[in-house]
Amino acid sequence: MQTKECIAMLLAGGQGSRLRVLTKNVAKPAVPFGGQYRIIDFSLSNCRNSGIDTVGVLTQYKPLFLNSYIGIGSTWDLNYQQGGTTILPPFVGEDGGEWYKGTAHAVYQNLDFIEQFQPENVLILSGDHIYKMDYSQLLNYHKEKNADITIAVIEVPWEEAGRFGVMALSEQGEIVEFQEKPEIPESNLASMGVYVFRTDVLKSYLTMDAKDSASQNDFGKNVIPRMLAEGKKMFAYPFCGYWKDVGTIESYWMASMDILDDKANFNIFDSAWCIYSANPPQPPHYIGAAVRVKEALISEGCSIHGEVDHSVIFPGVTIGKGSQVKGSVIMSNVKIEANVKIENAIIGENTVIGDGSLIGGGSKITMVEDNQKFAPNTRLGVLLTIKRAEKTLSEVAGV
Amino acid sequence: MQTKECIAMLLAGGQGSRLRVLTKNVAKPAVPFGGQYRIIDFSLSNCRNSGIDTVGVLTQYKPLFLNSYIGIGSTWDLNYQQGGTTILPPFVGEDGGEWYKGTAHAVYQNLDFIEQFQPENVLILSGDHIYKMDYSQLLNYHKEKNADITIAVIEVPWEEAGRFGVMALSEQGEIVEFQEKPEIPESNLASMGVYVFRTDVLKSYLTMDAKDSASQNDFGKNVIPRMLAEGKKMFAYPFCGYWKDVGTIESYWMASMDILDDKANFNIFDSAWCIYSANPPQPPHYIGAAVRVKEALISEGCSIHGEVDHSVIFPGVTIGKGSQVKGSVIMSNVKIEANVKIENAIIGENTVIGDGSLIGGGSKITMVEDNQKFAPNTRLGVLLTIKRAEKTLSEVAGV
Amino acid sequence: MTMKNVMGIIHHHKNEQALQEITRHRCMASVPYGGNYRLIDFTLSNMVNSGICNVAVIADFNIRSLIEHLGRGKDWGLDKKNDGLFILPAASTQAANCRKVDLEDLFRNVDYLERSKEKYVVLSGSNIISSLDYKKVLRFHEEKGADVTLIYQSVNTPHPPKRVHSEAVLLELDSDGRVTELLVGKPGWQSYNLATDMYIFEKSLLMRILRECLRYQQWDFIGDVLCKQTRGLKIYAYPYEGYLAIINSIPDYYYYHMDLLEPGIWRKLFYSCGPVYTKLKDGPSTKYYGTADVRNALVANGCMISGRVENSVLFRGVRIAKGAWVKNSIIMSEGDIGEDTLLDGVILDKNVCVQRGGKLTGDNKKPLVIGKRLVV
Amino acid sequence: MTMKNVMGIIHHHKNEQALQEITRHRCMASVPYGGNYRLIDFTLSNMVNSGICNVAVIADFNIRSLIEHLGRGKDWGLDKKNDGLFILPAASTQAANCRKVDLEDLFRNVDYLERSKEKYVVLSGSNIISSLDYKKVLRFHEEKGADVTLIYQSVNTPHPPKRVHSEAVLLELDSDGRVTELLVGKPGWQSYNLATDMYIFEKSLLMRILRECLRYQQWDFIGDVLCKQTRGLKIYAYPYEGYLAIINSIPDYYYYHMDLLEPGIWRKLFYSCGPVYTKLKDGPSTKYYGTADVRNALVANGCMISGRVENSVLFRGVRIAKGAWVKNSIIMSEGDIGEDTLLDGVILDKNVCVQRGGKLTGDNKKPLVIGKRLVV
Repeated sequence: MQTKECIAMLLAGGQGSRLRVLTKNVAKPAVPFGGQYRIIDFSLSNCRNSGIDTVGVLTQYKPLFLNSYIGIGSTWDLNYQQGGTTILPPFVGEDGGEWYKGTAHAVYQNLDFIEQFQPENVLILSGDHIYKMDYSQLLNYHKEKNADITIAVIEVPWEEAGRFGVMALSEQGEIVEFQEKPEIPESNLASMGVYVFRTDVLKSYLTMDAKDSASQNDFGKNVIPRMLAEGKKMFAYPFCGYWKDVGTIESYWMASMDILDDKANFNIFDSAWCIYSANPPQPPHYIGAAVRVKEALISEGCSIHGEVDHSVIFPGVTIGKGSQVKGSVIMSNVKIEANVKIENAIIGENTVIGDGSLIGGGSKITMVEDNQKFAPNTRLGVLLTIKRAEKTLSEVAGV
Repeated sequence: MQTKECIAMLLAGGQGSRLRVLTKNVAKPAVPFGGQYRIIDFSLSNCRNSGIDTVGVLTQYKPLFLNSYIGIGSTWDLNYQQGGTTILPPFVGEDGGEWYKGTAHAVYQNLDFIEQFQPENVLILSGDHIYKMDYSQLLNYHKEKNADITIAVIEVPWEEAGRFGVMALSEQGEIVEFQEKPEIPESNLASMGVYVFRTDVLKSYLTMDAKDSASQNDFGKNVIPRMLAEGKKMFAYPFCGYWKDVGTIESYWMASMDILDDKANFNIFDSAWCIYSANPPQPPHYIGAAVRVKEALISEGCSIHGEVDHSVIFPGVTIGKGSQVKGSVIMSNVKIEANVKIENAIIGENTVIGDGSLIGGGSKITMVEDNQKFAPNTRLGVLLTIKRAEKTLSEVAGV
Repeated sequence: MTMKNVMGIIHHHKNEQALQEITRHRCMASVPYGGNYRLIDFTLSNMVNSGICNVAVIADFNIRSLIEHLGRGKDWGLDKKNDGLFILPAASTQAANCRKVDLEDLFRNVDYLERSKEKYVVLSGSNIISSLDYKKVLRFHEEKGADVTLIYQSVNTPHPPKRVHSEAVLLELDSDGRVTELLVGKPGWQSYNLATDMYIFEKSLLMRILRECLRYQQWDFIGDVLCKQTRGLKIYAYPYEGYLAIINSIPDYYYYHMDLLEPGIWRKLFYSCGPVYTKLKDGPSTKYYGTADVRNALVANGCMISGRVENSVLFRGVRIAKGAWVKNSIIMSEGDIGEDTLLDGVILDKNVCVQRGGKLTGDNKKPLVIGKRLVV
Repeated sequence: MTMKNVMGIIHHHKNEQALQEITRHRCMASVPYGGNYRLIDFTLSNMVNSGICNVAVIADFNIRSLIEHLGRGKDWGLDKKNDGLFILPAASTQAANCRKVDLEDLFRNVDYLERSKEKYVVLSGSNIISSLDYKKVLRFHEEKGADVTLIYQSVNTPHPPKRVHSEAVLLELDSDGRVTELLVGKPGWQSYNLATDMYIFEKSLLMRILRECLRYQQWDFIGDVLCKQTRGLKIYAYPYEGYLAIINSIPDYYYYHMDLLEPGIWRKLFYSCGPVYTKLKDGPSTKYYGTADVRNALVANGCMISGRVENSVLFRGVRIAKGAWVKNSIIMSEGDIGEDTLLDGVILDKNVCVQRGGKLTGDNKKPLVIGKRLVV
C-alpha cells in the first residue's frame, strides 16, 4: 500500500446531549442541518475538497443511521480503493473490548488503522461543526513551521471564550499557553477542535496518555496540555471563515438563520466548495398560486401553499393554505396543515401539525420532537429563550 | 420504506480462537479460504443467490479488515438503496453501551435495525461456515409449515455429533427434542446454525432472554431450549449439501482439501451459484517451463516454477525452482524460494521461506503464521496431528 | 419475487428531430423533463419500482449525454454484477426511421436476449411519462393468458382532449379486453383507446417473431406484427389509469410541463408508485431572497430566486435576478436570467443566459425555444 | 499532488479493421489482451497510477463492449461525481480514417475540454501496452520547459528488432532531448527512436492548436502540427525504458502475447508501476486436475485444465479437456477445448468451442484466428 501524506480521523461518536431531542435517535454528526445536509457533511466535504483521500470515522453513540449514511464515502467522493472512508466503531481485540473513553482514547484504539497508511501527518477532526475549511492550507502551514502539532484557531467573542480551549501565541504563532474551558479566559483565540499531528508525535502522546490512569483521555484536557508542558513545537493556524459549534438548540437555530443571511459569510451556493450530501430522491418542490416565500431555503419534494419567511424547509414538507412559517426550521416530511402559525420553532421530522395550530412565537425557540402528531388547534408553548441581539443564551425547559 | 419478506442477520463477531494464528489479526469470518475467498463470502454469496436483499452483519472482534472488506456489500451485489448490507457493531445508546454477550444478545441489541424493515421473518446466519445453500427453499419450507422457527439441520457422523446442537424430530419434521453439544448425543441431526424465525416470535424470545440474568444469551444454549420448553412450533429443514464448520486448524485444512476433491461434492465452479469475493487486481498467473502442477488451485498473480500437488495456492504466491508443495494451503503473497519442500502445511500471508527449507511433512499439519521470514534451510516441525482416515482430530501444540 | 423473471427493454425514438433544438445534441431518452429528470427516468423508475432488475436501453445517435446520465445505473439500483443496466446499439440501417417500434434494433442484440434468463420482456418507448406498476400488468397478462399485452389509456373527455397525438395507435377491444383491431392515425372522436408503446410478452414469443421478421425483412412491430396478427396472436390491452404523457413534439413538451403545475398531477405522478429515480446531483436547496415572488411554479434544487416567477418550471441551479419576470416558461439547468428581463412562453435549454433587460416571448401553441449555452 | 492538474485523453484507433476478426465486433480499445485485460486497461491504469483523476476516452464504432467494460470507471477508481471517466464521441466525418491522431475528434469535444479545470493534457493511443509513470514525464516536461513532450523508446538491437512497425513515427533528437525531426515510415536501421503516440502538453496550447486546425481544416496532429512545427514548438522527447508493445496487426497481437511468457517481461509489465486495473470479475482460482500438464503458460482465473498446455496464454474460464494439446496459442475467455484436440499457433476469440478430436494450426507469422462464439 502506498504511504499517504496525511489521513484524517473524524470523531463522530458524540451524543451531543445538549441538542436533546435532536439526538434522541441519532448521533450529533447525523443531525440534519441547512435543508439538505447532516452536520457531518461539512467536515467530510471539507476533506474531499481539500484533497484528503483517507478518512477514518470514529462512531460509538447510536451509529446505525450514521454508519449507513456514510457507507464507503461515495457521497463525498471519498471512496478509494486504497484508503477511502472507513467506519471505526469500538471493537473487541484479543484482550477484550474497550469503549472510546475520550477523544484521545478513541484515536488511540485505532492506531493500527493509522499505521496501515504510514502517513506523515494525521488530521484530527470533529464531526460536530459547521464550517468550510481547506485543510491543505492548514497542512502546508504545519509543514512550513515544521510543527509537532498545529491547532486551527478562530477568534470568538470574549464572553464565549470560556466554552472553548483558548490559547496565547508568541509572535511567531507558536502556542505558549493553553487553557481548556477556562473560567477566566486569558485569550479569545479558540481551538476549533481541528488538529494536525506529526504521526510519530501523535502515537507517542496517545500511548503515554492511555497509560495514565488519571487522564480523561481527551485531546483538549490532557494531550495538548501535556505536549505544551513538555515543550513540543506547537503552532496555531488562524482561520477566519465562518465556524460554528452547533452544540445547543440555540446555536443550532442561530446557525440555521445564518445560512439564510448573506451577511453571515457562509455561502452554501459556492460551486468551488460544494457541500455534498445524500438524500432520498424527491421531485422538485411546488409553490402554490397564492403564496409568499422569501428569505427562505426550500428543498425538494415540498409542497408550499402558505407563507414562508426566514425559514429553512427540509425535503418533503407540506405547508397548507393560510399557514405561516417564520424564523423556523422545518425538518423532513413534516406536514403542516391549513391556517397554522409557526414562529421561531424547530419542528422534528415526520411531525404532523393539525389545522389552526399555533406553535412558538416571541423571542424564544420552540423545539418539537420527531414523529409527533398534533391535533387541530394545538397551542404549543415556548421552551427555550434566546436573545439573539445580546448573543447570550439561556435555557428554560425541555419539551 | 417497503416492508421485506425476510431479512438476514449474519453473526460475524466471533474470534474463532481455535483457529489460533489464523485469527490473530482478523475475525474468523475474514479468514482466507479456497484460494480466492474469505469464509464469510460463502454466507454472503448464499444470501445474494437466494434473493435476500437486506443483510445486517454483526461484528465485534477485530472488525477493521472485515468492515472494509464488506463495505456496502457491492462485492456480493448486496448493495441496495433500501436495505442492502449494513454493518452492525456494538454501540452506545442513551443508557450506555453493551458488548455483544452471546449470539442472541447480539441480535437483541439490533432489534431496532430489524424493525426498520418490518420483515415477516428473520434469517439468522453464521459467518463461519463453508457451504452453498438456497435460503429461499428454507424460507418456503418455514412458511409452508407455518412454523415459529425453522432450523436447518444436517446429518453428521455420530462421533462428531457432540460438537453440535442435535435434535430429534417427529415424523412431520417437528423438533421434539434439542440438545446443545451433548456428551451423549441422542441424534446425529446437527443444527447448522441457520435459523428462520417469525419476527414477532424472535422479538419476544430475545426480549425475554435479555431479561434473564442467568442466560448466556446464546441461541443454541438458551433461546431454542426455552422455545421448545414453551411448546413453540419448531421445524427442522434437512440440508444435504456440503457443509463444514471450519472451527479448527484441522477442519480448515480438511475443507481446503475437500474443494480439490471432486468427490467431496463441493463445486466452486458452478456458475449458477457463484461465490463472490473481492481481491486486489493481479495479472494471470505464470507457470514456468519445467513444472508439474496437478490437483491444485492456483490463483492470480502467482509465479510457479516448482511442483504443486494437492494444494491451494492463494494470489501472488511465488514458488521457486526445484521446490515442492504438497497437501498444503499457501496464503497470499507467500514467497517460497528454491528447493523448498512443504508438505501438509498452512502458510500464512506474506511469509518468506528461504532456499532449501523443509516445512511440515508426515500425517500432521504444520501451521506457519503470517509475515514470517525464514532463513534458508529452516527446518520447521509439526504442530498439530491429523489422521484423516479415521476422522478423529487431536491437537499437539501451537507454533 | 415473480418480477425477477421479467427483463426490460427501452427502445429508442427514431425521430431524433422531434424536439428540434432540444434533440439536436441529445437523444429523446435524455431530454430534460420536470425540473430534475430526463425522459427515460420515468420508464426506468417504473421498471425498477416494479422489481425488474435487468434493463437494456437501446440507443443510437447522440448517446453521450445518455451514457453520462445513466452510467452503470447506480442511481436506479441497477449497478449489479450480472444483471443491471445495459446500453445496446440500435441496428445501423438508416432506413428504419419510420418504424415506431423497430424490431431490427432488437435483432441486432439477439445475443443479449439469448443470454438473459428472464421469461418475460417488458418493452417500452423512451418518451413516455407515467407511473405504471408492471407487476399489475404481468398479473393481467397471466390471468388473460395473453400472448402480447399492450398498455392503453381510455380517453373519454366531454370536451375535446387537451392534446391529440397525430400518429397515435388506437385500439378496438372486446368486452374481455382483447384487442380486435389496431389502427394507426389521428383519433377523430372524443372517446378512444390510446395505446402507449408499452408491451409485455414472453421472450420466447419475441424470438419467434424476430425469426419471422428476419425471413420477411419486415421489422415494424406495430405495422408488420401486431396489426397483421391481431387474430393470430392473443393481444390484450391493460387499462392504465394514472397520469400519462407522451412527448413527440415541442408543443407536447411544453404542454406536459404546464400540466405538472396542477398539484394533483404532481402528486399522482411522483408519489403514487415509488420514487422517480434520476442521476443524483449535489447542491443546496433553493433560496428565495427577500424580493422573490413565486407563484404556481415547480422549482428544482439549487436555484437562487430574487425575481418574479409564475406558471413556470425551473430546473436545477437557475438564477432569477431582481426585477426579472418569468411566466409560462420552462428554464432548464443553470439558466441565468438577468435583471429587468421578461420571459413569457419560452423554453430555455441548459445554461442559457438572458442578459439584463432581455425580453423573450412565445406562446402556448408555439413556445420559443432557445438552444443550449446561448447568451441572449 | 501536482498530477491533480493533469487530465488524460485516450484517443481512438481509426483503423478498426486492424485486427480483422477480433475488431469486427469491438473497438481496438476493448480488444482482450494478456489473459485478464482489454488493451485500454494499460493506458488507463498508467494514468490512474500516476494520479490522474479525469480521463476522457474517445470512442466511435462498436462502442458497446467498451461501455460494458468501463462502466463509470469504478474498477479504476474513477467513479467520482465531478471528475472521473468520460466516454466521448469521435468526430463523425469518415474521411479522417488516415489520421493517426485526429484532432477533429478532440475539437468535437471542445466543450468538455473547456469545462475541465486541469492545466495539462496527457494524450495517448488506446493500443499501447506499457507501464509508464506520467509523473516522471510531467517533471521532464516542466524541467525542459517544453511545449510538447513525446514519449519515445530508443531501439538499439545488435540483431534486427523483433517486430518492426511499418507505420512508425521516428525521431531525431539533439543532445538535450529536443526533437529536431519527425519522420513517419518504416525504420530502416537497427538503432532508432520510436515515438509511442503518448504526449503531454498544456491544455491552453491544445486549444490554440485546435483553433488553427479549424481555420486550415488540417486535423492530423503528427503530420499537420508536429512535423510542420518542429521548429516553432519546443518539442521534447521523454525516454521510456520499460516494456513497450504497440498493437497494430494480428502478428503484433500474437507476438506480444508470446512476449508475456518471458517471466522477466511479466514481472516488469505487471509489477513495476502499480497494478493494472481491469473490470473485476468473479470466479474461482484455476483448477489443475491430475492429468494436467502445463508448461510456460500465462493462465487467468477460473480455468479448468485436464490437458496439456505449452507456450500459451489462457484467458478466464477456459476449459482444456483430457487429451487436448494446446501450444503456441491464445485462447480467450470461456474457450472450451474438447478431448483429443490439437491447437498450435491459433488465436481463439471469446467463447469458441473446439469439439472432440479437432485440429487447428497456424504459425508465428500467420496465426489462425477463429471468431467469437464459433464451434469448430
